[in-house]
Amino acid sequence: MYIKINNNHIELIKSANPYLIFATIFVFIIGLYYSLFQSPPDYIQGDSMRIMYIHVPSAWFALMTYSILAGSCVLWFITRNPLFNVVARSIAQVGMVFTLMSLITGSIWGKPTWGVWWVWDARLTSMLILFFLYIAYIFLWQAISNKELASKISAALAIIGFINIPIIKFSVDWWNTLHQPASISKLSAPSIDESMLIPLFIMTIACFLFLVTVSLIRFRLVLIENKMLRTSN
Amino acid sequence: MTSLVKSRLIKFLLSLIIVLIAVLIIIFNLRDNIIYFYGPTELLKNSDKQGQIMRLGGLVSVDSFQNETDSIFYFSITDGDNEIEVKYEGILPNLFAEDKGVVVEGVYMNDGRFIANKVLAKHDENYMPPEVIETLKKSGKWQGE
Amino acid sequence: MNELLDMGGYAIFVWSSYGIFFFSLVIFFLINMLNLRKYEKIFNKTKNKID
Amino acid sequence: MLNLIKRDLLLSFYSSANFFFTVSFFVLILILIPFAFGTQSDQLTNLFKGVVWIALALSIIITVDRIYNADYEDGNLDIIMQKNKTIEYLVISKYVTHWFIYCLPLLVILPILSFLFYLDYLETIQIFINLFIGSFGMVFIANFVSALTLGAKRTIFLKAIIMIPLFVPFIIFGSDAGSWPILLGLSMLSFVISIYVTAYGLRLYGE
Repeated sequence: MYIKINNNHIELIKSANPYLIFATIFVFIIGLYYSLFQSPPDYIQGDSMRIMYIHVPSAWFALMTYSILAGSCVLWFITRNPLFNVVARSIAQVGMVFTLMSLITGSIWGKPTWGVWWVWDARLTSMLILFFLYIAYIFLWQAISNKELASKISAALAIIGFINIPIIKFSVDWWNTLHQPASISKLSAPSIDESMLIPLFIMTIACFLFLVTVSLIRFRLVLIENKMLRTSN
Repeated sequence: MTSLVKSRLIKFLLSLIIVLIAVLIIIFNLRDNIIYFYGPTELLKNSDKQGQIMRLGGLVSVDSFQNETDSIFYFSITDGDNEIEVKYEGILPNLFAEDKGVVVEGVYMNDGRFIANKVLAKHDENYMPPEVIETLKKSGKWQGE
Repeated sequence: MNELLDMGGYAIFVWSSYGIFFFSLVIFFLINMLNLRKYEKIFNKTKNKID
Repeated sequence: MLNLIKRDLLLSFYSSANFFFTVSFFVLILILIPFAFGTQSDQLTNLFKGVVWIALALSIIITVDRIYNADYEDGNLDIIMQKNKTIEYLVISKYVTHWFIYCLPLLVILPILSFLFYLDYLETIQIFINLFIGSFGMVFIANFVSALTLGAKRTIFLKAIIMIPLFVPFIIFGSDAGSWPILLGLSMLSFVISIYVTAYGLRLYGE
């Protein structure tokens, strides 16, 4: 299946943009209402667990975005369809922002809960490395002046960096870490009460909408960038 | 053409074998460098760890917490099977409580006690509002720690 | 209302993390939106010249 | 392959300033430890075991520019690649020469340094074995990063930021005395990844 992006697609994305922005803001406001007003405090952590509602979605989407990034790089190498390269390049920076946000909110949560801002356990360290991988992917592309070459090479780097994703995911199960294991997993019932699951769920949808909105904006940006590079050559 | 395919196949198989051997070596030799803390049972098993700086983690055992003064505390850390006594001087984090997770950093002394210079509260993966805990406890369904 | 702002004693942590989170998201969104506008303008200009 | 190794070794002996620069860089990092942390012997011994890995990582990072860049810029890389149909041989010979020129001197000088930091014989041998095995893995990583970033600007920052995350497992396991099997496994893994990626990068730039 060879998908080619034409002007109709771009027009569609363009026309969807305001709705997506509106939807993102709307869901974020509902999520904020639920997470700050509606949800009860935790029985041990008190109100500081409200940070979880933004920390967990950003960590999820940091991992998910990198998986999509590496996956589309692999698909690009297999199918040679330039669409996958554009997808990878438009999604990378959103993932970097989510990674940074999960690191920052996590460390703000860590101070009242653990008593320290940062510990060098396996989960936190591997997440920091993920942030470096995003930076390496973005800067490597910018640093190589031949852009076709730059895309291929940064894609190769992104695929190598995928080793880190299972390490992040399973670090809390494989090794003793200070970071708690996942509260929500497929195999067992979530260990979060329903009244706290709802705001988390809404915030996750809001973050997903943000990811889609900004990725589509960047998608258009990358396409124009590509066209300008082609005409300048 | 066939020779090219053949050489590629050989290369691929060779690298697959190397990767497999490497992964096996790593898995069988993985030591505790990445482990952030030891449990009491692991520490008691390895007496060569005595006199070293390390981290110990587990639950604060029930009715073991004593404070000598405002800043010197005694408690023991358990993993259900074994206990290690801990002495700590300093400020405890807010979430420190009996029957809750904790990680302490300090020296494992030769007499089997642990002198901590840092206490970190470890949170578990449960998030519950206080009312739910009350009702769960009343109905006897609460099986936390 | 005061109870809400106080957040059970965790006010600094909760509000600062939410503040940083939304501030960065909005800034990131605006940077990309403005960049897109700029690029579209430049692109249209060059296209008109070619035409 | 042997010809290539011979050529690279000869070239590096003609410009031996590079080689002394790396060794002195390595030594200087380690000699700075007592100034920064005081001269207690126990502490120095402990610090040495960890900092020696940081010194090795940094010394390899500063040599990355010298693996393929000179050949790429004067066009020799194209000629070598046309002569050798299998790029893998070229890559392996580069591994060998890079290790010989930049890692072997560091390993030779290591026992002398370790006595300055009050390590006993057993500890010195353990560190030597760890560094010996780990340095191969680091050289493999450095080679593929060098091949990928041949055409990049602002290179040292970029190379450092790509290489440091990849060096992290070596540094974590390297400072532990008995962990040479893990380092061997890591080196083997990085060999397989590196040989494919280096060949890929060279093919891209060679076209």
